[in-house]
Amino acid sequence: MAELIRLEGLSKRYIATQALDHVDLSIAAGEVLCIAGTNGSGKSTLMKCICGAEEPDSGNIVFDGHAYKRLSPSQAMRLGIQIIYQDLAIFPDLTVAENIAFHEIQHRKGLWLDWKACRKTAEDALASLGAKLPLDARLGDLSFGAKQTTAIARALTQECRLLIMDEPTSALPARDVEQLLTMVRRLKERGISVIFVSHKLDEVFEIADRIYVLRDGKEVGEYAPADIDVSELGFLMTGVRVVAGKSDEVKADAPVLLEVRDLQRDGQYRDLSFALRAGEVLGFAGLTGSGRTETALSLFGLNPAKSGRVLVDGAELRITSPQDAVRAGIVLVSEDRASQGLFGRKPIRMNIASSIYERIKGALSLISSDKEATIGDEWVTKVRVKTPSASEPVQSLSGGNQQKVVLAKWLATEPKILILDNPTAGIDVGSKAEIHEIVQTLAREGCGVIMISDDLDELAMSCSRVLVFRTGRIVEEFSGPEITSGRIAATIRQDD
Amino acid sequence: MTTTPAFEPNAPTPGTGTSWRERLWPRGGSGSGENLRLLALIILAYIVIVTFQSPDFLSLASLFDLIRTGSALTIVALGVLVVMVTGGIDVSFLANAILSAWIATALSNALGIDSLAFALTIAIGIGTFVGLVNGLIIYLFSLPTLITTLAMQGVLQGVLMVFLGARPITAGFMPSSLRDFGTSVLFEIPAGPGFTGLSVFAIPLVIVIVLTWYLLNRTPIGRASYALGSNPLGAVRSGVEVLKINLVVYGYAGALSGLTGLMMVSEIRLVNPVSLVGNELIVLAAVVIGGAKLTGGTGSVGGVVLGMALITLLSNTLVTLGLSASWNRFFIGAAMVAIAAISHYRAKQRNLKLLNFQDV
Amino acid sequence: QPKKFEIVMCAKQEGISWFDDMRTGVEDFAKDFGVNAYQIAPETGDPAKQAQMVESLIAKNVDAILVVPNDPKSMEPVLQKAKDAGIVIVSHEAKSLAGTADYDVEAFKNEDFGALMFDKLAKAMNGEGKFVAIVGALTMETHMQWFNAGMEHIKADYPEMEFVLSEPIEDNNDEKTALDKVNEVLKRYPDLKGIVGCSVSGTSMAALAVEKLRRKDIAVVGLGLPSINGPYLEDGYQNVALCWRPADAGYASAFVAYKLLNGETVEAGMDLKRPGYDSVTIEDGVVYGDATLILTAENWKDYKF
Amino acid sequence: MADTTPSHVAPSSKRPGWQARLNEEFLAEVVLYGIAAIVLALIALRLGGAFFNSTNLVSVLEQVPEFALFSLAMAIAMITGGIDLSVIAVADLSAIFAAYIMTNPSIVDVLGPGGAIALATIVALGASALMGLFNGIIIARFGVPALVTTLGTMLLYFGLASGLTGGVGITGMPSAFTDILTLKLGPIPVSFCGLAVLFVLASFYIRNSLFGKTLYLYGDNKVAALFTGLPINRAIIISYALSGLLAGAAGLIMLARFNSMKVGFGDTFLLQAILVAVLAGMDPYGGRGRLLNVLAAVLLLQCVENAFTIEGLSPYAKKMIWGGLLLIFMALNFFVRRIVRRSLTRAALRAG
Ligand SMILES: Nc1ncnc2c1ncn2[C@@H]1O[C@H](COP(=O)(O)OP(=O)(O)OP(=O)(O)O)[C@@H](O)[C@H]1O
Ligand SMILES: Nc1ncnc2c1ncn2[C@@H]1O[C@H](COP(=O)(O)OP(=O)(O)OP(=O)(O)O)[C@@H](O)[C@H]1O
Ligand SMILES: [Mg+2]
Ligand SMILES: [Mg+2]
Repeated sequence: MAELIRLEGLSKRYIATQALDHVDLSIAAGEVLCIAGTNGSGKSTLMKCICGAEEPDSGNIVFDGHAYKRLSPSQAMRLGIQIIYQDLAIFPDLTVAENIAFHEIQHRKGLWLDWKACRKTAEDALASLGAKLPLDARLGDLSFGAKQTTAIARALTQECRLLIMDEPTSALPARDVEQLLTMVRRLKERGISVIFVSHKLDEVFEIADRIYVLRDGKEVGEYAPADIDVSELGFLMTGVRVVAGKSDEVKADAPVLLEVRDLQRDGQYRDLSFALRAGEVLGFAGLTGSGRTETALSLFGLNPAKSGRVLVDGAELRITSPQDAVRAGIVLVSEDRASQGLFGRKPIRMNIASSIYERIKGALSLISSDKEATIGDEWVTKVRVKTPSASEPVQSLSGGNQQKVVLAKWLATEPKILILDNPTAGIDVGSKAEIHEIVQTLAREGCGVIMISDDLDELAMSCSRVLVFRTGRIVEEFSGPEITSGRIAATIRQDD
Repeated sequence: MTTTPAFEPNAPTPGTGTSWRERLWPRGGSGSGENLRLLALIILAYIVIVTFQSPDFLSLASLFDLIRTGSALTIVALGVLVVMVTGGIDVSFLANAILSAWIATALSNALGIDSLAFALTIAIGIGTFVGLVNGLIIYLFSLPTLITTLAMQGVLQGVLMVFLGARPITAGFMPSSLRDFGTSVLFEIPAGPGFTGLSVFAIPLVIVIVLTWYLLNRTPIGRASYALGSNPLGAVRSGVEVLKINLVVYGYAGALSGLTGLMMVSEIRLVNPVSLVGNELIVLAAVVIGGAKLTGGTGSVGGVVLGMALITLLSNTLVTLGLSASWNRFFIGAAMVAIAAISHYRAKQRNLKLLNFQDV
Repeated sequence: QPKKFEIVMCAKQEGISWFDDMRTGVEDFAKDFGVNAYQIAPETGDPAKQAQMVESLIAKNVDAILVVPNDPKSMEPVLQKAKDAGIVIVSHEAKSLAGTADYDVEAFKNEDFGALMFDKLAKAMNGEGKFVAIVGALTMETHMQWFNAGMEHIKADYPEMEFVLSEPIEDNNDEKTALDKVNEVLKRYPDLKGIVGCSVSGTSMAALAVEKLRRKDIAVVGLGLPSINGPYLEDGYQNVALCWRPADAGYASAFVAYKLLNGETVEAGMDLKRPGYDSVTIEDGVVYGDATLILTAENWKDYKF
Repeated sequence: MADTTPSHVAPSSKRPGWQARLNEEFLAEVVLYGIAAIVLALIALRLGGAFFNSTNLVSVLEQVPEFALFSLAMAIAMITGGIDLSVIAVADLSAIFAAYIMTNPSIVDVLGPGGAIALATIVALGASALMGLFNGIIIARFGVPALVTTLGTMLLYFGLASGLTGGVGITGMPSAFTDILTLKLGPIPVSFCGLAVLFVLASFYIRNSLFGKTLYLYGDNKVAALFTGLPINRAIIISYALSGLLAGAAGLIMLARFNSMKVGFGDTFLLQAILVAVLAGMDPYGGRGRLLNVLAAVLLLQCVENAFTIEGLSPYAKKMIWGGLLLIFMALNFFVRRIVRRSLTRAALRAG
């Protein structure tokens, strides 16, 4: 196969971190290269350097035999390098068709935009992906999957020779993932090279022609998927052997912390009844739109239920705001940590202490900065956030470490009930294991945990009981040894 | 592969419709269509009230009056709209307007050129230049637009008064072509003992309305402006050249400022360098009442025209209604708060249902 | 060598021709008498800013402050403070400050000026018909004094004339507002026969609106400046403009301050060396000149302000 | 369970303390005080003793209270990423209420002058807090952007004030009221002392209390603030009420200064207050800036203003210089941030 792009000794440094350290890499036309590495190993930085969003400090990018010191975004685009970012560069206020035909609109000649031609372009792009979307809908009103399909379709409207996908699946539920992988295979058939970054190692093995492993900005090696297995890859990435542990059994006489009876909210979920015992990790499985996030938000006071009862420690509670929830000991680690969980420009210690201001405030609601610093430093050590100092802004951390900060923020409140919504999406195997360990420790200490996850292995491993949601209802409950990813998957998909 | 329901919209999606038409008159959806309907309703109701008070009001003459009095500010408001679509804001436009108009008039006098075309060229040219400077410095230093243009307003007034030593140019010293521009009419109809005419201002008004609509909806730059306002980072990553957009958008707003400046001075036959500045907020009010969001990505030509129509109506019927001018601002403020509260509240509720907490 | 007095005029607003003309008067005075006299003003008509400027002048310890206040009442405390600091204060266009300031200088008695203005209107309307009046704002003391005196004069001498509104129109001294209001009135009252403007903006825009309708039958009379209202007088869309010369008022005010600084007294009949102020009268701390200027199509070109 | 060796570093002093302090907030302060030093040096060169004498400096202190209060109100709104365009309107309207009460003979008869002053103060402050509260409710509950809300309510409150008074000024406050501004503590006006104490307390409280931290965090990321269970709605509403209250206090000071009140008094302060807040390093996008710097910026600008009056220069030159200063300030900020970031990276590279 002909070589399409080669990176020679690419380095990039941010103030405190060497994000890339002399990376050499080459990709052939029509090849799917997966890049694996822990959070903060430099994957996104590498992608950004290729597509021109960041300027490397040194090294060359050789594309089609031409060497470039750096690329500008539009230059990269002209060369046929397309990137789909984690947070998708889509425009919520424009329609689907416009979003897809965006490049065509931007580069059209003549005085009059040919709207019909644009729609045609959009239709064709979607058809080549085998997807269908309402072309005239405002994209902001559609689901994440729709947005992602739109972004991919847009990349295809232009001459695309290299498509970079940075963690495209971390926010996608299993079914959409399959669809996405199918799309990638189609691209490959058309001779388009793909760089695929993902923390879901099974996907990596499913799709990759070659796996490139990065650790602390340095190349660890290149491997053919046939030569290694998942646990070997995990070792290569992290340098340690990750051994999956199983959650403990919960004693039947453990006190019930949370009881939900006939909870209902029209269009989202109905007839929800379940109980959560101390020390239990209760899993919620289901497809996107099955109502799990909605339920979690309801318990957290952000999406009040229309009817039904919520009992905490046997007493009925009306939870209408996050304050109510936190006061009742219910906390939520939400799906979208960047926008919902973190204050990007604020120091790590302030992020952590923010959840317990109410508790540590003194006279006149004053909050001692010493106390804030002590608490921040303590938790940074406890959950092992990788940072030079707890006074760094949290946005300088990698995804996994950011997630640990969010966890720490909530653990600091000593919650009774911890709700985790896809807590390890986009998190590397090492950090994932650490997060799981934290969760298990917490459960052992008597906390009740609800874990929503699209990663069925994760559910199977962490949970003592799993509830399966389908179209807003609980349709099945598994507990103990019944919990296997296969059985859950089968139930999720019934009458599909 | 079959399509999966996950790709369907969450609910029957409102706001479907050909997007181009939507920008002039959006149908529901993200709230702007609703907003326009609400606005049209308020205007209608108000017209009914005024007509009830003074039956003569419902006439072609009133429409002509509305066009004459409102056209200059509507034009500059359309410039502000274009800026606001990109997520920016411009409050230097009236300082720019009077600067351009003064220089154009003074230059016409100094060179002894008595030509409307010359004055227009100079005014629009200077307006555009100032706009380009705005766009450039905002881009270069990635500055907040409100503060930058506010500072620019002071700088422009300073340049005019201190460097150029501007003094009022009165009717007697205005080029006659400019004097006549403000009073010319396209055609006249009898009204009362005299007659009333459709002001020539209708021509620039219509041209600018069409041009703005075209710019926003039929050009790459216009679509990129909506994109930029909608998702700035995403737009940059999609290869949108922010500098180019900034220059076009602020330059266009500047050009319209120049045009407006010249229209306003020719209308009152007086180039008073200390006038105009201070009325920016009313223009912003009109744009916002018309449904443009400060965060960018939304706003329509139709909305601005209606918003300005409402404000012009409110202030131009006070004598007819026998109201003291003292209450004028009260009504504009009340209309603005009410309309903004209703439309934002609805958008907020809708977004909360979609579990989008952005406008908590 | 005697100390060079510092006399500062704090005018209403910077950048308008009225006060530009006044500045020439103040500067002429400086030249004629060898004092350090100059004029400052805030950029807008905000009384708060004007008061701040006077504060700074007090701190600078100038010898005399001349002031044309935007809002006389609001200047009272700061002027009192200046006076307590031993600074000579002379106001203009603010009779109500006569008690606070050492003297207030007026070009004429406002009652006389108002009556004269409305009399000119009545003459132009042949003593009959509907008319309206425009003021800067209902709260502007001088404008309202002219209006009230004028209305009394009309009621007494011209019973055939009808004021169609309950109160005068306000234009906030803004031309665009004035023009829109006048147009609205002309539309509402098609049989209107006269417009009298107490603000320059009101008068000139009334003339412009009438010119647009080409209705020379509507009389336009009021406060006006040669530079602004001249062309309308010339074309016959304005009948008469009345005013006084700001430069002379500035000169006369400075003169009064100068006399006080020199320890002289200000007395009736003295000559302030400017036309109309050659033999002033004094009443309750107000120095009155007789400096009314009547501009017509024939004479407006003689004046350059 | 997972067997991981911590490749993680506990918080350590890997980065020297001075580098951690080089955050954007601190850099903005450096630029502000740098500009202040240069401007004051220029004034000293040009005017010398004519400016730097005790009378003049005291006069500067006497003049700032209302301007400083408006700027403080603006800065508080900016912490949350908002803005308050209604401050002047709130000040005027509430001072008009106070003026009505103090000049109403029947109230003065019943309560006596002292009682009338007390009542007027309470009513004015109460009314201003209510107006601010209304702003806050529209912003927090209805989700209307602050700029739009306060632009609307600015027109609304101004309209109400001019409608109620017909635009007429109200004069003749009791002298006990107007005298508050003449009180002095040694050479320093009491009003300024109060102001300084207020700024120190406000600055400290806003940075170190639950309420203040909520505002800063909201300014940084409002959705995260919501998801953290911070009392955001309450904090936003209170912050605008507080802005209103400060504006009301400024209104009372203007009332005392002019012994009269009329719609539009002080409206030049509006844009100046925005400029001062930004110059003081308040991030208009929210989440950053120290209130104490606002007082410094206000004093700086009042000095410039004073120097201009002393020089007899055109106020438009001043306007231009203000605008120019602000643009220079923001551009400098931009460059300083970039240079510091670069040199830190370089230093780190050198260190390996
Ligand atoms: N703008 C920035 N400023 C400072 N440091 C940064 C910046 N962007 C990234 N970094 C740092 O560079 C390193 C590499 O980050 P990068 O985002 O490339 O990691 P990644 O491999 O994509 O991680 P993840 O799997 O979490 O997405 C991290 O330590 C991160 O903290
Ligand atoms: N196929 C679908 N049909 C209708 N609505 C959908 C569909 N897929 C997603 N949605 C809606 O999209 C929104 C966001 O999806 P999200 O993934 O948060 O849903 P969810 O129920 O929380 O799923 P999950 O439980 O997997 O987190 C929800 O309001 C959901 O109702
Ligand atoms: Mg990444
Ligand atoms: Mg979900």
